[in-house]
Amino acid sequence: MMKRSSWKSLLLTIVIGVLAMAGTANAADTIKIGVAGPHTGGYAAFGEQFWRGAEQACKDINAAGGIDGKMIEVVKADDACEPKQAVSVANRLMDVDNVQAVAGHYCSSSTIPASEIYADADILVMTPGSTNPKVTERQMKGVFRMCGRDDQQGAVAANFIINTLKAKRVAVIHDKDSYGQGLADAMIDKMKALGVTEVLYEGLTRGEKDFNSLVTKVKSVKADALFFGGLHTEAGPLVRQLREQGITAAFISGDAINSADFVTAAGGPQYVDGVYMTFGQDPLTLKTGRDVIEKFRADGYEPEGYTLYAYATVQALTAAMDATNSTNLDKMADWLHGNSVNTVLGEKSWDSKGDLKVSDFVMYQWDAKGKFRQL
Amino acid sequence: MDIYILGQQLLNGLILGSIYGLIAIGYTMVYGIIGMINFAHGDIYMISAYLTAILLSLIFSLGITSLPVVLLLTLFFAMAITGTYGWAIERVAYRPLRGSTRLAPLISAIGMSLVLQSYVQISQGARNQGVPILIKGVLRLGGEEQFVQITYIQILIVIASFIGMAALTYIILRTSLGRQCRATQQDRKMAAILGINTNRIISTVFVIGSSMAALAGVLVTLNYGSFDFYIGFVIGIKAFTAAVLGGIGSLPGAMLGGIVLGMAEGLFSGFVSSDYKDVFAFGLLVLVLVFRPSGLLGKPEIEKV
Amino acid sequence: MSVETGHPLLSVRNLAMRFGGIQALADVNFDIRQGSISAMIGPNGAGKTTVFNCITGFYRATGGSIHYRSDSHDINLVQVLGEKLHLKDFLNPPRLANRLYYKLFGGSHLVAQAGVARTFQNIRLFREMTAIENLLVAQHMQIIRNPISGVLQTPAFRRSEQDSIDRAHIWLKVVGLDKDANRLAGELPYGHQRRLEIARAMATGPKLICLDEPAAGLNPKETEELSNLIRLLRDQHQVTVLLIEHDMGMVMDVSEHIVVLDHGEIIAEGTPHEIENSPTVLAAYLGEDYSNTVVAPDGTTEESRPQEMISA
Amino acid sequence: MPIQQKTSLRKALLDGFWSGILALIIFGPISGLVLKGYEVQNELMRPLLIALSVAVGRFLISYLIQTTKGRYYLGKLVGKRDAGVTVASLTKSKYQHLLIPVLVLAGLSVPLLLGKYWLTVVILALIYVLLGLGLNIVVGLAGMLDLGYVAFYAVGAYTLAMGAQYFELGFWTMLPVAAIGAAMFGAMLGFPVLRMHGDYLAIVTLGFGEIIRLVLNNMLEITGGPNGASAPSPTLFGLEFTRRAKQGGIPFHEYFDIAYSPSYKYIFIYLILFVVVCLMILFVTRLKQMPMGRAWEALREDEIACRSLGINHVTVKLSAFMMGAMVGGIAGVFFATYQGFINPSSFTFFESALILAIVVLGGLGSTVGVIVAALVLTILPEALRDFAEYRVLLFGIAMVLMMVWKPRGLIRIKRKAYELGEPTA
Repeated sequence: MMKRSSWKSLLLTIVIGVLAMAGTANAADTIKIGVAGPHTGGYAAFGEQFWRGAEQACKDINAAGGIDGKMIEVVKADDACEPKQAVSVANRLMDVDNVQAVAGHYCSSSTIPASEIYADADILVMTPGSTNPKVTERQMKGVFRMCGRDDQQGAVAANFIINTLKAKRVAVIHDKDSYGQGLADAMIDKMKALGVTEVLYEGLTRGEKDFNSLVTKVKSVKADALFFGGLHTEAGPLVRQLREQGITAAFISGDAINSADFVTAAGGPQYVDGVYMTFGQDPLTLKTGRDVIEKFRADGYEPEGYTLYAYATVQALTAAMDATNSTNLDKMADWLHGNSVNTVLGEKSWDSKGDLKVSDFVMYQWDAKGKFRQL
Repeated sequence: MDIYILGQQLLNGLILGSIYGLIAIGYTMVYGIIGMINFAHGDIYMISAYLTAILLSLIFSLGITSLPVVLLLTLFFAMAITGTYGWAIERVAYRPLRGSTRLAPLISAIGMSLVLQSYVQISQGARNQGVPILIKGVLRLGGEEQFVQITYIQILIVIASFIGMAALTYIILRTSLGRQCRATQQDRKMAAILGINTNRIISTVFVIGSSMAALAGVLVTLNYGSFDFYIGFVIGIKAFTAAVLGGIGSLPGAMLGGIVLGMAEGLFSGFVSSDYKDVFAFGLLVLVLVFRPSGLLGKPEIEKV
Repeated sequence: MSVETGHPLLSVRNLAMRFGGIQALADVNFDIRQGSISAMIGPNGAGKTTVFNCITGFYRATGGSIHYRSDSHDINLVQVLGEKLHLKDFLNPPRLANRLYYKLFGGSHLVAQAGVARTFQNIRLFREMTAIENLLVAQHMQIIRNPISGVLQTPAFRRSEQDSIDRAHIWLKVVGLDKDANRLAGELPYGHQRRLEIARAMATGPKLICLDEPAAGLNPKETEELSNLIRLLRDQHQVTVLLIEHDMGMVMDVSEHIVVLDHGEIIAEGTPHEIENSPTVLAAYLGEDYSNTVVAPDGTTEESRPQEMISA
Repeated sequence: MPIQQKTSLRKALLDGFWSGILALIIFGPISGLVLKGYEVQNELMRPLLIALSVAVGRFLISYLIQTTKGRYYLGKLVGKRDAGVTVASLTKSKYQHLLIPVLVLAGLSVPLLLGKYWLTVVILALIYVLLGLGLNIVVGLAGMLDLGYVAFYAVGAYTLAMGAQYFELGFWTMLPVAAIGAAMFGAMLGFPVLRMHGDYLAIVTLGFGEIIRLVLNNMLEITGGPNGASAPSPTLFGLEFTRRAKQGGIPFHEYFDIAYSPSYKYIFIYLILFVVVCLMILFVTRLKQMPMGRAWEALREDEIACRSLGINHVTVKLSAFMMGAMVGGIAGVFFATYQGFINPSSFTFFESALILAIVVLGGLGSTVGVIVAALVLTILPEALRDFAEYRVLLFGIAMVLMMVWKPRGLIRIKRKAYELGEPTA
């Protein structure tokens, strides 16, 4: 049956496996925190933000003496925003890296399957960026988030569109992904409660750049406001093509366009002028955040998007470990439910589901210089 | 139905279709000559987008501001460098596989596509990148409120794609290089016996195909203004679909396939649902192939018994 | 000789074939008698292979009929390929149903299943399969091919497999290839490949076997053996043989009935002796098409012709 | 005898020089000039280093292959490029019949040797073995290029999830349902397109794969769209492997009164999967020696000859397509149950490409090859995790290198030899 060459190949496989296993030694005197996010594939930019934030937090905490003298260590895990890889890295974090807590997963579709594995291993997970309500709606004790929920965010956006902008004809576009579509649906729900029905509801394909047909369609329904649920990579070309076709409707989007890359993606600051977005309280306005931001800038890195969320997540996890003096899921979860943590993003506390008690979504507006400010 | 909206949607489809067509030409040429699907072609296009931004910034820093000069220099260098990419990829990943199974180069191409993507991601970062607006201006037909419009850069794209297609068709049909290409395509062994350096011809085709991707890359990047390391994948699959729709191996077919696909997508997403536009596009492809098994302009395959 | 005694196994009537604007076959009529060895000759481009392809179901004739009468049934080989639908069919539901059925499920395989086997001008063996496997595939339609009994290896299935292996072995012996049973077909010498292809066609259990230039590329000794093989097939295995051949020596030697084709029409038909002395045939051969070839008075050509590259 | 030739230093130097220049052109702009907004940042040392190493590498290779020893090794490499098929010898080695039991025992003992993480990696690898075996039927045996195989994988996975969601059916009921469903689906998709040839078939199947994914993504009300759907775990006669019972049964660890471990679920899935893979290997091996499998291979070799032998090429192709689809569906069920959650992003074109790579790398048609390739291609990316963002790059390079090294696959195909006694008839 088997020839010699097939034996050789089999041997190769085994050697690869053994090498990989051997490469993971374990040090007991550090506390390990897994940082999971996409580092390859189309969402890699967000994984980088996570990692930068978590790494800096780790450095700062260790510089301040660690947790009871124990140093913390962050472990990078790449899930490429694929459920398959998310499950794999989750198991790896549990089994090979033996982390004591996880800050992680960006895509909700990664966080959901991975959190099952963390729960099985009695490990607490806090996501800096998964905003889909389903993440915390599954009655799992050890799942927290550092960010708001799409429904909260959508409600803020809907209020703003209807009550402040007084828009009557609202077009809604999403990117057919769990974040974008979830946000768009949440916005529509709230808008309907306020008595306005959308005039257009369409999905676009992630990774494409040409939305001209969609834009012409927006034009044909004579919308006076356009809400987009999706990421800056699509929001940029969309708003540019909107303006190029002479449509002046207000453009409103969610927290995922909060990045200088949005301006690049739009092809220049003149196109993002006037764009509204929902986002958490600006860390720059908080006293706690300023020092940290300065540290990032000193390294030549602009802490944008989820960088500070990841930073705050590591802060919250270590705070819980510090206070309970353990890495036990139950103890940590109970503590987080009952106490608040002073993070780079301000004072944070969690409700029984693991969501932030206070959703601090507010509206921002971009200006012609490519900067945004709170309204 | 609003005539302006319809007109605009047709125009949108035409522009998108021209872009597909430009990239599809590369697929179709490579397929024509060695019968392989070059999955790395979309990533060559992506590389050329990065080159556009890099070259523009270099040229501006040299103090050249005359728009035509900037444009031509960018185009020239981008095409030259991507041409080198095409040559090197063929040399490294495909040539050693010549004469083995038909599927081996296909897998090698998929591997190459991964390599190019992650190479760019590692060197340039995962972030979105962009280029400043170079060509401003728009042509509008109609009144203040109602109009059909096309920007200058979009006009340039449509013109360039047709010129590109026509020039290549001319080269293939009329020049000595073209004759050697066609000979190599029909019977590589015989062509080699007749003294044609088939390896060189195949390399040349890769270089030409890649430069066409660069032509598309430069113009499209200037049009949309932004890109990332992942753009090659989606547009690559679409362009390949266009090439097959038009009849793979046929240059005018690639253009026609691109425009049909672009129009179909544009009109469907404009008037029916943009959620299902890709379903519609692929459905159209299946339907065309069921009734015309060699695509719109492809030569029907004769079964030799 | 049983030429005169057998009834017509195959009757070709008014066969016409048109490729685009080119009329490849105009109005071809001939019969093949059961148990005979017949040959079809004619200059290059005369339409011999086209007739062959029509008979074996690889081309759908544009006109006429090919009736195949074996002991049990009489079928029109043109019809089973799935004819074009006519407007009139919609008035005649059974006819329409029949045509639709063949349109969906018809094809050249039905011709082969009826009992017409063939070989090809440019050998078409399953090159990466062994010789014996080639013969096993040929018996596909005669053995148990239910996947479930195969996976479970039921006794009936095993018996059927063993039978087919035995039959394959017999055929390999007939063509003298039993030593090569477990060699890859593509690695066999050319002459062996030719014989294997004939064995493969015979393994389908045909009534009529059509050989497309079986002697092309063989040396005189191998051609001689081939002639003997063809006779043996007819005499011991009760099969009717129809062949296309350019080697006039072999044609005259082996066949009992010859059809001469030129420009898509039959120009002569008869026994080898009649054909030899037919002025029309000589004219066709020595005319514009074959002026460079000398046909000896006995009909053999002196120059071995290069193999036709493109089928007529 | 190799002809003694003087090694030319000059030629090697020139080769090295030109490859260095070429590498500079290729790597220069992309890795040397990093975009920062609309400006570029000078990182030109990087391409210089790359170009230098390329030049040195090329020089060394160019120089070494001119030496006798170099030519010897080159000859060894090139010499392997012979036909990919051989025929097995009739005489079997002594240990042959021992081999399979040993392998099965080794396979069964895997959960004891590996930790949970590597166990999950092996489960994933086995799922890819299944996928590879299934696609191998379509591509390797029947010779139809299918770039949308992931469609059937998705159908299997979603059948399990949807069955659990809407009809409350468990793993064991849905396993055969998914297999049959996927096969039916294969027949439905296959029938109109099987008359197409080669690459047209490839692009149409690619289109089908994309259509399935898009439809799953768009039908939010039914499939959950991008939010995905959860899938149940397998149970052992009603015993569940979760910490708390979810499907109305009793948790395994409570029933046996042992401590809970998350590994139990994976061990159980692994064991079922292992048995299924073994059965599938047996199934495929037998198929190959059955009329159906022989007809598939014959069809790959020459469709026209098949028709001349009375084989209905459409039904034979359809049977291959359905059989492949069925195996894909089964793999999908295991994927969904292992994952516990599925969404359309697991069923992209890249997945189809990976499965195809397994089949081609395995050696088109070789069962052992598929197994080895599946193990290599799934374990390799996990093993490369320590290289972080270089992982995909290395994986791509490995794919190209393996193809160049062995274009006909890792394993050469061995055809069965038939023993011929004296015929009885």
